Amino acid sequence: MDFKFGEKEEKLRKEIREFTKKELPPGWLSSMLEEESDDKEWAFAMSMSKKLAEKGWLTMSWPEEYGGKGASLWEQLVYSEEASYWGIPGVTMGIGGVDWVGPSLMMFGTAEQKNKYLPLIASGEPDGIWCTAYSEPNAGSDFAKIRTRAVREGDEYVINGQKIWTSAAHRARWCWLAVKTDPDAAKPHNGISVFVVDMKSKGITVRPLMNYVGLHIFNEVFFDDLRVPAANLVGKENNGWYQLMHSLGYERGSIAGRCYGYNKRILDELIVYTRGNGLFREREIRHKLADIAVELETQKVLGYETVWKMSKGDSPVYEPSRDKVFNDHILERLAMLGTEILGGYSQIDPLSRNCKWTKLNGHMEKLFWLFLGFAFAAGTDEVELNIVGQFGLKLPKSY
Amino acid sequence: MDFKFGEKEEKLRKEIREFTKKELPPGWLSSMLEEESDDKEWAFAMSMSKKLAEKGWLTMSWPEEYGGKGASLWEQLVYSEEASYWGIPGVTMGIGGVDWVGPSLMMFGTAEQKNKYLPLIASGEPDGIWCTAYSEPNAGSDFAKIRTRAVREGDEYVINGQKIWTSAAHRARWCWLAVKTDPDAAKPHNGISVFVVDMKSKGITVRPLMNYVGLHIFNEVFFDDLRVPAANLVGKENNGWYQLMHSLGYERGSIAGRCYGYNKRILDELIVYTRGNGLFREREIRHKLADIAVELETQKVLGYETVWKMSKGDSPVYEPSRDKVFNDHILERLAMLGTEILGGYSQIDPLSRNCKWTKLNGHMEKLFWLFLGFAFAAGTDEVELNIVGQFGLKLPKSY
Amino acid sequence: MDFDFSEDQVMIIDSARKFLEKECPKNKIRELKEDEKGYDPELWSRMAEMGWMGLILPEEYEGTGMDFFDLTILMEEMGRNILPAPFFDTVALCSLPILEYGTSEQKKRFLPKIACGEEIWTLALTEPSASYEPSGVELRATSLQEDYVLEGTKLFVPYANVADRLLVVARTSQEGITALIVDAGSQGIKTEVIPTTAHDKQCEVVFDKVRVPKDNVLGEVGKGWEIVEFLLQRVSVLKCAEMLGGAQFVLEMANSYAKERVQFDKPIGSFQAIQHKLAEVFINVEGLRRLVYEAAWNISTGSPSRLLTSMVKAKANEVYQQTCIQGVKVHGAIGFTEELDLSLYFLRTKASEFMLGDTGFHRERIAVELEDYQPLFMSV
Amino acid sequence: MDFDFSEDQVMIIDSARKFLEKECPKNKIRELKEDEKGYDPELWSRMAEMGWMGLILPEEYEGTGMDFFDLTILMEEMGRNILPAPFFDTVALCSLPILEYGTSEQKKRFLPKIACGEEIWTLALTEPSASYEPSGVELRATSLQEDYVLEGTKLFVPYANVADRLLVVARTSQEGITALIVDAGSQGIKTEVIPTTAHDKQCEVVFDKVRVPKDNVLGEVGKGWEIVEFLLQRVSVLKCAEMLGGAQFVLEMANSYAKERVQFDKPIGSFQAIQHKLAEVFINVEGLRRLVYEAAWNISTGSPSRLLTSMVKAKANEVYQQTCIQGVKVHGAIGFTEELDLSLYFLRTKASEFMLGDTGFHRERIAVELEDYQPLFMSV
Repeated sequence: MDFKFGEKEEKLRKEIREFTKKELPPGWLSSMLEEESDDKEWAFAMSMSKKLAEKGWLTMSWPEEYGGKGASLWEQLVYSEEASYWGIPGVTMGIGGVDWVGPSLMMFGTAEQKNKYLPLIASGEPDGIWCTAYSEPNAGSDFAKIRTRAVREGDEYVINGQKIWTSAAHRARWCWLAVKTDPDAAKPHNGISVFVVDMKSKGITVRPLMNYVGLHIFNEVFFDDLRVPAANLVGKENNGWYQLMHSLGYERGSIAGRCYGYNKRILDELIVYTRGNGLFREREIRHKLADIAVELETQKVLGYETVWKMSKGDSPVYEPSRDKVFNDHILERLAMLGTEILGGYSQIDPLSRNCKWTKLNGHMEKLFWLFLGFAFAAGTDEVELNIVGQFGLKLPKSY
Repeated sequence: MDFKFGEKEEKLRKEIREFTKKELPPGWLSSMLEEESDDKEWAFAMSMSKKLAEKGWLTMSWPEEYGGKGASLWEQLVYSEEASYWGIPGVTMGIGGVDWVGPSLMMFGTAEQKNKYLPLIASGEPDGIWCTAYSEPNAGSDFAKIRTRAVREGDEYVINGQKIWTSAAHRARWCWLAVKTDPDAAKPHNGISVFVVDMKSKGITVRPLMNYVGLHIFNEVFFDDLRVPAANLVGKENNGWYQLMHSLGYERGSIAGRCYGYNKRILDELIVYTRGNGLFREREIRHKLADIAVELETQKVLGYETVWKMSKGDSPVYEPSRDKVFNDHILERLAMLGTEILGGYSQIDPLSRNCKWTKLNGHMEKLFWLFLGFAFAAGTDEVELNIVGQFGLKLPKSY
Repeated sequence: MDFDFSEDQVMIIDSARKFLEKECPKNKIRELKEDEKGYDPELWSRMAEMGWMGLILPEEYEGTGMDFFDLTILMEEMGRNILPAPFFDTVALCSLPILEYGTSEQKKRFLPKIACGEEIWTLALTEPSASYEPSGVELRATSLQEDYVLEGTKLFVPYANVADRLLVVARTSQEGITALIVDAGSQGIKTEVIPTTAHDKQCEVVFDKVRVPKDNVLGEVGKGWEIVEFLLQRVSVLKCAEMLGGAQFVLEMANSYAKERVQFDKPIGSFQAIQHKLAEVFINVEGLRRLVYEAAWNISTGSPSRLLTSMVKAKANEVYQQTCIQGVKVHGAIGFTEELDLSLYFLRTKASEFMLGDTGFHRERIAVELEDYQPLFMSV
Repeated sequence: MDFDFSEDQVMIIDSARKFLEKECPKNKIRELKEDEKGYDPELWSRMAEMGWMGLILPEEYEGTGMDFFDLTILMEEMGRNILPAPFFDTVALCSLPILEYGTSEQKKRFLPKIACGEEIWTLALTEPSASYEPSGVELRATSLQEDYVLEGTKLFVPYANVADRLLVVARTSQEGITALIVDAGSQGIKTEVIPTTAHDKQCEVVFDKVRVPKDNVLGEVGKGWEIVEFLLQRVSVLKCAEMLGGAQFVLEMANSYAKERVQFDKPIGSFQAIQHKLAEVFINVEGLRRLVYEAAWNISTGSPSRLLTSMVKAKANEVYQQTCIQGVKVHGAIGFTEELDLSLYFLRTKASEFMLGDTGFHRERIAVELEDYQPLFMSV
C-alpha cells in the first residue's frame, strides 16, 4: 500500500502550478464546459492548447512517435487534477480529440490515419479539434439504436442521417462519427462503424442547440448525402461498437482527476467566500462545507483506485460509472450549497461577465445551471447505476 | 373551501383529551406497535379497549346496530389523531379488528357472521381480538402468489399451509385468513377466498418471529389439516381478492390521523427535550426540527384531503399509497433526528423501561429500530411508489 | 372541512387558464424575455379588463371584492403559465399593503389606478445585503421640512424599470423603519435592470437625494417593518401559489415525456428509476397544494398564521426547485435545452425562492415559533 | 501510488477471516449477547495465540512489531465478523496510548500482559454528558499524598464488566485533565452493565473515593487531553476499519438476497428501485474503504492528519448506518427479524457511531480545520 505520488509526479505538479501562474490571468476561474460557446474564450483556449502542446503536456500519455511523452497514468492524473483546479482551458482539443480519438486511432487506425491526424491533435492547433457524434434523437441511453446510415459506393461511403448533442461541432475540424453500416445485423450492436469526417465536407449542416442559459455547447448535425472516402473508415466495418467500448477506457485515466480538481476548486472558493462574509460562522453552512469536503476526499481516493487498476493493466468495468455517479452527487450538492450561500445573488446571469453584482465570477450560478448537463454528458445516472449494479454487484439486468 | 372542523368534532376532541387525562398514567408515552409484545402492556391495552368501547369510540364509525355510533369520517379522523397523539393503547382490537374485519363483515358477511363477530369487536373484550393473515414466505409484495390451500370437504374446508408476518396472532381470538381455493384459476387473483378462523381450532400452530430488538410482534402461523366450517367463508368463494381490495379502503380514514398524531407527539417531545438541554440553540438542530414541522403540517393536510375525498363518496386510489410513502419519509427523518439528538443515549435498549439512563421513555430508540418495520407493515415503499406512479400519474406498470 | 372550490372559484380558474393559454403562449413569454419592458402593456390592459388587478379590492376602489383565497388560485394559474408581468409586484406587494395600512386618502388616490391597470407598482425593499431582516434596510430617509430625502440603493427590485410608483422601505431613524410611496419619476432615481439568468427584469434602483412628501408615508413613521411582516406573513402565500402552479405544470410536462419517450423499447416512465422519481415529485406537489390552500384560507377567514406561512414558503421553495431539477433529469439532455418550455420555469425558480425569504430564512422563523410554542401534551 | 496489499497483509486478512468464521460463528455471537461477560475467554486466548493483541507492539513487549496499517486490516476483518470481544478497547484504546505516552517502566509493566492476552483493558472517558469535548470530563482526581482520589461517574465504558484495568480520564485541576491507569479491582469502583439494545456490555462505572498511585499517571499531569486527541486523531481509524468490515458484509448479504428473492417472477435485484439502492450503497462502501486505507497508511508512515481522520469517522458513521438501513429495506420484513444476521450488525451501529465521536462532532472538527486552511489557489 502506498498513497504517495512519486517524485516525477510531484515535479510535474510544481511545473504546472508555475505554468498557470505565468500563463493565466490573475484571479482566473475556469469556465469549464463552455469554452466553445464564446469566440473570445475559444480563442484563448486555443492559445493555451498551443502552449500545453509546447510543454508536451497536451498529449502527454501518448507515445513519443505520435507527439506524446509516454507519460504514466499517474502523471496524467496529476496533470488532469491541476489543469482542472486551475481551470486551464483548451486541454481536450474539442470533444474527445485527446481523450479517445487519438488513442483509438493508435489502436485501430491505419498508418495513414495515424500520420495525418495524431500530429494535428498533439500540435494544439485548431486543425486538431474534434467533435464526437454518437447520440441521435432516438438513441440516447440506448445507443445501439442509431440510424444514421453509411452506404458504400465504390471508394466512398454515402452518409445520411442526424446526430444530436454533438458538443463542439461548431468548432471542430473533424468529426468522430458512429453510423450504421449494417442495419440488418442480427444484433444491432454488430452493424456499427466509425468514420473520420472532415467537417468542411459538403453535406454537413450544423445547427446550434442552445442550452437554457444561452450557452452554445450542443449542436445537431445533419448529414445529407455526405460522401466520405472509404479510407476514412476506422478499424473494421461493423466493428464500431466494440472499438468504441474499448476506447471508452482511454479517457478514464483523466476523468477522475479532472472532476476532483474542478470540485476542489469550487469548494475552496466557497470556503474562502463564506469565511469572508461571515457565513462560515453558521454551523449549518460550515457543516455542509465539511461534509462536501469529506465527499471530495472520497472522490479523490476512489478515482485514484480506478487509475491504479488501470496502471496494473486491468480494464476497469464498473469503476468509471461508479466514479461518475459519485461525481454527479457531488456536483449537485456543490451547486445547491453554492447557490444557497450566494442567496439572492445566485440569480445573476453567469454570462454577464461584467455585472458588478456577480459573485465568484458567476461560477456558482454556472455550476447550478449546468450540473444537470454535466450529468447527462456521458450517460444519465440511471444508466450508470445500471452498470454499477450489473457489473459491480453482478445483479441481473434492470432495464 | 373550508379548513375548519365542525363543532361536533371539536367537542369530541375535547372529550378525548379529558379521557386521556383521567385514564392514562401521568407522563404516558405510547408504545405503539408493541402492545402485543408484553403481557402487562397487553392487559393494560385490553382494559383501555373496554373503556373506549364504553365511550362508544372504539367502533365509532360503525352503524349503531353493530355497536357503533355512525360517526362521520371526520369524527373518526379526530379520534385517530388524538388517540395516537396521546398514545391510547388498545384502539385497534388486534390487527384489523376495528379497521377492516368489522367493515368487511358488514359488507360481505352473512347475517350469522355479523351477529356473532361484530358485537365481540365492538365490546372491546379479548374475545373480539383479530389477527390478519395474508403474507406468505413467497408472497409478500406479490400477494396473488399465496399457496395456503383450502379444500372443501362436505360442510367444511380443510386448510393447509403457512402464513408469515402475522401480527398479533399470539393474542388473537380470531384470524382473518386469505387462502387459495382455486389454484388453477386463469388469473391467480381469481382463486382467493377469505375465511374466519377460530384461533383455538386444532391444526393451528403459532410460532413467534421476534424482531431484532426482541419484541414479539410478528408470528408465523402454520395450518395443518385445519378444519373450518363452510359457514366461515366470508363472501363468495374465489372472490377474496376483490373483497380484500375493497376492504383496504376502510382503514384509510383512520390511518392519516393515526400517523399524524403519532408523529406530532414525537416532534413535540423532541422540541421540549432540545429546549431543555440547550440543543435547540444549535441552528442545525432547530432547523431540522423546523423542517420536520413543515413535513408534518403537509402530512396533516394531505391526510385530510384523503378523508375529504372519501367523505364525498370517492374511493381513494393512489392517495393511501401517497400518504404512506410520505409517512415513511417522515418516520425516517424523525428516527434519524431523534437519535442524533439523543447521541450516545440512543444506545439504550428501549425495552429496559426502568433504566435510569433512558431518555424520553425510550421512545426515540423504539422509533429508530422500528421505523423500517412500520414501513414494511403495509407494503414496501417501492410497491407504494409503483401505485402512485400507475394510478396517480397514469404511468405504465414498472414491475 | 371541505376542499371543494366554489363555483366562482372554478370560474376564476377556468377563465384564467383559458385566457393565459390563449393570450400568453410560450413564444410570447420567450419574446418578453428579450423585451426591454419585460411585459406586454396590451396584455396588461386585458388583464385589467378581466378584473384581475382589482380582484380583491373593494368595489369602492373599482375592485371586484373577492377574497384572498380567490386571488391565491388566480396566482396559481399565473404561475402555471409563468405570466411575465408585474402583477404580483403591483397587486400583491403594493395594493394589499395600501389596502391594509393606507389612509382612506391614500386608498382613494392609489387603489383605483391599480384596479384599472393604469399604474404599475413595485416594492423596493432588499438592498445589497440581499436580506429580509430589518438590519438589511440601510437606505436612509432623512426628514427635511415637508419631505423625506432618500439616499441609498435598492437591489433586486422587480419591474422597477416599468413601475410608476415604488413602495420604498427606508430607515428613518436608528431603530425606525418606514414605508414610503415614491413616484418612480422622482428626480434622483436611477434604475438599471440587473442581468438575471431568467431575464426577469429585476433592478438596481439608486436613490440620490430623492424627495418624497411626508404625506406619502404608508402606515406609521418608524413602524414600516410591520408592513414588511404583513408581506412576509400573508402576501408570501400568493408567491407560493404561483410557485405551486409552476411546479404542477413542470410535473405534467415531465410526466407526459416519460410516457412518450421510448428507450430500450419501453416508455422511460416504466423504469422504476424514472417512475419513482416522478411519484415523489407528485407527492410533494400535492402536499404543497394543500398547504398553500390551507394558509390562504386561514388568511381569507381572518386567522393568518405566521408559522404556517413560513412553512408554506419553505416548502414551496424546496418543492418548486426539486420539481424542476427532477423534471430536467427525466427529460435527459433535451431538458437542458432552451427550446424546452421547462427552462422558462426552471430559470425563474431562483427569483421565487429569494422573493420574501429563502428556505433558511423561513426555517429560522419557524424555529423561532417553535421555541415559544406550548406543545399540546404539556398544555392539557 | 499502489493499492495492493503486501503478502503479509494478504495473510493477515486470510487467516483472520478463516479463524473468525470458524471460531466465532454467528450462533456464538448470539450466545454472547446473552452472556454475562459478553466475550469468550477461550476465544480470547486463541486470539492472543494468533498474536493479535500484540500485533503492532514491539517485540520487546512480546508483540509482533507489525504496523498500524496491518492492525487496520485486522480490525476490518473483526468488523466483518462482528467479533464480540474487548479487542478494540484493550488494544486500540489502551495499548496504543501506553505505547505512545507511557514511561518505559509502564510499557514494560503493562504491554506484555496485553500482548499475551492476560489482561483486558478499557477506556473510561465519557460521562453522563455523553460528549467527547474536554468539557465533558467532570470526574475529579484529587491529589492526596502519593495518590489521586477519584470521584465521579463514567458512562458507556465498554467491557468495564470484565476489564482488569481502566484508562481513566479525569480532571485534576480546573483546566487540567489527566489520564490514569486504574486497577479495575480498586476499592470504591462499582461497575454496572448498561442495558443497550446491542447487548454490547457498555457500563456505568462509579468511582467512590478510589485511590490511584501517582505512578499510574499516563503521560503528563494536566495534559491528559493530548492522549484523548491521540485517540481521536489516530485510533479512531481502527474503529472505522471495523465499521467498514461490517458494512461490507451487510452489503454482501443484501446483494445475495436481492439475487435470490423472487417477486413478480423476477429476482428483486432486477428492479431498479432495489438495484440502484444497492449500487449507491456499494459506491459508498468502496469509497469508505479507500478513505480508511488512506488514513491508516498516513498514520503508519508517520504523517497522521487530524482532518483526514475526522473525515473518515464522519464518513464511516454515515456509510455503516445507511448500509444497514438499506440492507434492511432490501430484505423487506425478513430484515426486521432477530433471526437474520443483519440485525447483529445493525444494532451495533449506534455504539460505533458514538465511539470516539459522532458525525456532528467530527463535522465540527473538519470545519475547524477548514477555517484555518490555506486553499491552494491562494497559496501559489
